Amino acid sequence: MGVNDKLPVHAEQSPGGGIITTELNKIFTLTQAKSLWYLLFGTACCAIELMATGASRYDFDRLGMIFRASPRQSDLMIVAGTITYKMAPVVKRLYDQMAEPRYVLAMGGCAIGGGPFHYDSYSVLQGVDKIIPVDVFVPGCPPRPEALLQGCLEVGKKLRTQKIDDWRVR
Amino acid sequence: MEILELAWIFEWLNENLLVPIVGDGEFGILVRNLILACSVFGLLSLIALCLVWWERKVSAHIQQRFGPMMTGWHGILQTVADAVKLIQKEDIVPALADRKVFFWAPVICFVCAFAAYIVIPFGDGLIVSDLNVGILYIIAITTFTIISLMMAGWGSNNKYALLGGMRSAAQAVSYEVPMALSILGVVMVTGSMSMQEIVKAQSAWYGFHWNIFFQPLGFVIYVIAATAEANRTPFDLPEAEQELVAGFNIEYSGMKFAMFFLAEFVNMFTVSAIATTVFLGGWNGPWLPSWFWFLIKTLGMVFLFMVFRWTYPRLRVDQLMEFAWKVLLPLAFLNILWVGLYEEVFSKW
Amino acid sequence: MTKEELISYIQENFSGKVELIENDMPEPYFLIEPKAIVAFSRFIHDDNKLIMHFLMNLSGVDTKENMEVVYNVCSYRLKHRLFFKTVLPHEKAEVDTVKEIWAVADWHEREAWELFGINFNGHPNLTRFLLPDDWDQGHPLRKDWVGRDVIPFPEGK
Amino acid sequence: MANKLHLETMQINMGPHHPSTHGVCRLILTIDGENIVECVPDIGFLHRSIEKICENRTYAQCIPMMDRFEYVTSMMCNWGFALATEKLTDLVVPERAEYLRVIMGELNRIASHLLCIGVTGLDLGALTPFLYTFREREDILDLFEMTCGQRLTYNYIRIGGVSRDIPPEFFPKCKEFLDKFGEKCDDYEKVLTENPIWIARNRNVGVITEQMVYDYAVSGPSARASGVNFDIRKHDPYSIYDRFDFKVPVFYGGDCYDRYRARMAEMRQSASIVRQALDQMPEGDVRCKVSPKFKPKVGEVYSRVENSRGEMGFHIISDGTVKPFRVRARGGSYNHLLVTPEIVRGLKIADLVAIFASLDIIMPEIDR
Repeated sequence: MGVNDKLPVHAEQSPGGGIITTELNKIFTLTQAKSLWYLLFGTACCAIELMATGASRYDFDRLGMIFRASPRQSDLMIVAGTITYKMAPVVKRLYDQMAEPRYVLAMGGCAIGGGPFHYDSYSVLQGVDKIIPVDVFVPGCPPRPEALLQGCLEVGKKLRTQKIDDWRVR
Repeated sequence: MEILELAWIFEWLNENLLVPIVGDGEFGILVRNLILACSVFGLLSLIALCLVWWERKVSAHIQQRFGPMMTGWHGILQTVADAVKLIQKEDIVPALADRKVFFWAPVICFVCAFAAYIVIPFGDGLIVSDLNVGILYIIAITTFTIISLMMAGWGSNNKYALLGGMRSAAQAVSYEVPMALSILGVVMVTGSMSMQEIVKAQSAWYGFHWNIFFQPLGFVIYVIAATAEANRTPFDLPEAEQELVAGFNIEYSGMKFAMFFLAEFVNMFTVSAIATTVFLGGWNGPWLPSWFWFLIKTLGMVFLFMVFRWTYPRLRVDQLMEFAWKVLLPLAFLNILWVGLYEEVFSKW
Repeated sequence: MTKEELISYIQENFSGKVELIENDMPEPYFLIEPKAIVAFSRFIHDDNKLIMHFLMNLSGVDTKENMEVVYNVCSYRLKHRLFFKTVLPHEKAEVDTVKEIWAVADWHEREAWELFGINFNGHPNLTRFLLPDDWDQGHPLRKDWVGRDVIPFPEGK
Repeated sequence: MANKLHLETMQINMGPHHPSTHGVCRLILTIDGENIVECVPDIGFLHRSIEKICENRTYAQCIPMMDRFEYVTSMMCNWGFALATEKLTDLVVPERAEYLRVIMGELNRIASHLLCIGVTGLDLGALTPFLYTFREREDILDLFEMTCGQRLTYNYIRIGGVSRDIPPEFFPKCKEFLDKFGEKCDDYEKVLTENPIWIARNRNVGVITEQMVYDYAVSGPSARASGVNFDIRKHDPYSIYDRFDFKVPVFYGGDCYDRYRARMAEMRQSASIVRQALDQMPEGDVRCKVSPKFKPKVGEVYSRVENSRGEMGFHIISDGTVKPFRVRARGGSYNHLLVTPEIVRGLKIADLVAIFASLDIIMPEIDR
């Protein structure tokens, strides 16, 4: 994975390598947190709220987040909206196409646990964490843009605690 | 004001640092050019980083929002954060992709974007090597980036990328001709193709004898063709987000995508640098040092290209080619006719 | 035309058997046998006193004993509306398609087929389009349908 | 040429995940170079079985379900469902509630048109109008938040009236929005309407003829852009629309450009309706007494409402119990997506994107 898988190994062998990797950890994860490019992936009502968050009043660009249409270049997948059984394989394939280190933010009740369609629905997947690992849940139906921004900052905080070659473990 | 002209630094370094160590034989010239190339490469990548940040701030303020604010003062370090993050990304090569073509596409794009800066005069004497076929060399080199886009389109084995690659080929073919013809008008006036000559020919009237005043049509044609060359809206069809998801760079992630991303901004800077050298009198200008004039004019042109991007919708492929062949080309011939007429008739009075 | 005029006009001019259903809605409600559907639709579509061009809605209904297909039509120019329905046996529900008359019926009928199991003869492509391709639990909107992983709504609140 | 050039069409998925399909719709395109030979829509990616859920809910619980049926103008969905249910009962909605419904419905129509125009600009490459239209939309969402606390799915219009009265500071804020909205519309006109590239991309693209409007029951601004003066507020008036005088803008081009102009003109009409409703609104209570376990008469109704995307019809069959026996909702986009393959044959991919955006197709109405 880019530089991250070779660097820690060589750094540790060199004398005083431990300090280098911890410092490197801080810097690398800080830059990851400061420039999370999110995948433009909205299915239902939360997609409208995602667009409103991208607009001028609650601007995503302030956090350094720009939308990328292709999964290869994005590192945060905001699952905004209801995932039905017909859509589930598509979500799984999109997640697999994303480049490591990748994170998932489940936005809205439907992505967390089926939301208003939890009962009596024969075609809604009860929560996106049944198919892909989710890092941050943002409840609400749809959640307010401030809640979504808070969720993105939470992804940044969680990301700062990880080691840069952590993806092999996960 | 001679001190501020930076040309003397290179002469001084050359005399007492380089020549005694390496000598000015074959090897010496090679080392000298290598150092010059590295300095131009460093300067350009720094400028490209600032352009990326500047584009995001300009677009934000046009759209009444703030743009990057969280990294450094007003998001100054945002592009550094993006670059370092992109280094860490996993480098994915699609399974059925054509590996060699897929690998070499960003490399060619990156190299050609910088190759054009050998002949661009940053200031009085500040030029890597003053070829006497300077402008012809630039027109040849800028088309290489289009070849790399087609390679990217074909190499990533993705239908959208293929469409993006084909579109970039069509666009380049149709906009290369008017661009060359509009520059031909200037070459006719200056009589030589070397960039320094073109700039020196515009230094009359205290440095305001610019070609734009004499060939305004040529300047307009050049700007339109340049937006198409640099793949900027309204001609950004190769990577049209809404139609082709991400156009040719759909399968690129991590460092390869960063090379494409950086090359696009360097291209924009190249195209506006040529515009200033050819039409806006290069580094001519009163009082201020020459390289400062060059920088101001080029950044002005870059700002113009940025404003284009955030105001105009995108053209369709057939409209794009129709506009090039049916409108720009006849106008380019008209411009050459006007320059010929002006040369023969008016300047003789 | 008002409700009474519509009823009288249709009962006189339409050749087939038409049965009126009492309802207090401002538009008349007819019951047509399945065989006469296409003839009735062509009549109300082409007759120059009716010109029912708009097929607003075509919905399948499962009334436990039998299946019904309800059509709502309206005329844009003459500003009047019409309900009519057919009653079909619950197990083998079959009716002719009205796609040639109203092109919009294509998807309405496909949906009724997919969710209710009502078969429309002569429909060009009665294929699955709302449910996932590997759907094997029959027709979900039927009253007697029980889903595998459907969580029932907690009663008694 | 000795042997004939072997030409092949390529099949491409404008798949469920695509920046320009609003929501999740998959268009299977067979293309020859850039020209589209065949376009087959594949829907069902947002089929959330709203109809099955509504059969197991009381009428009051169905209203939030209907919010999610069409989430861009969910006021209209509440209104449509409440109207259909009121026809099955002999409830009399108080005057003030009727006026509140008209105000909220028209404001929601303006917000929906703003979103449509912004996203159409986004799809054609002009990224800036999207930000401008969303700035006005945020003001409208503030008004909604002031009345019912939610920005997108309001659950405000209930059976028998409206959930709560508007706060006193609603009037000045709404008046101030209406005053500045007129010249904001002129701003959008300045940026887009005379833009030569915008005209080149939209003029004569995706022409819907009058016969197609009848065959496919196209309604809403798309029908009014093809010369069919069909607006349910005038054609089959419901609620108190006959007390306001407003024009229905009709254009005769039938292409994307006229649909855009129809939406722009319609927004101004809706603003004038809201202004008139604010002036004529009487005092009084906002909801007649309805118990949550209320049972309508046995019967069947199909009532329709003029939504921003076209005619939205609710077909409710009630068997006298607390829960509806069968609920069938149909939105305007259902027919517009059916028309798309007809009008897109032979055009370019870029035109398909323009047509898709101008027809204002969103997926929940189609998949339910």
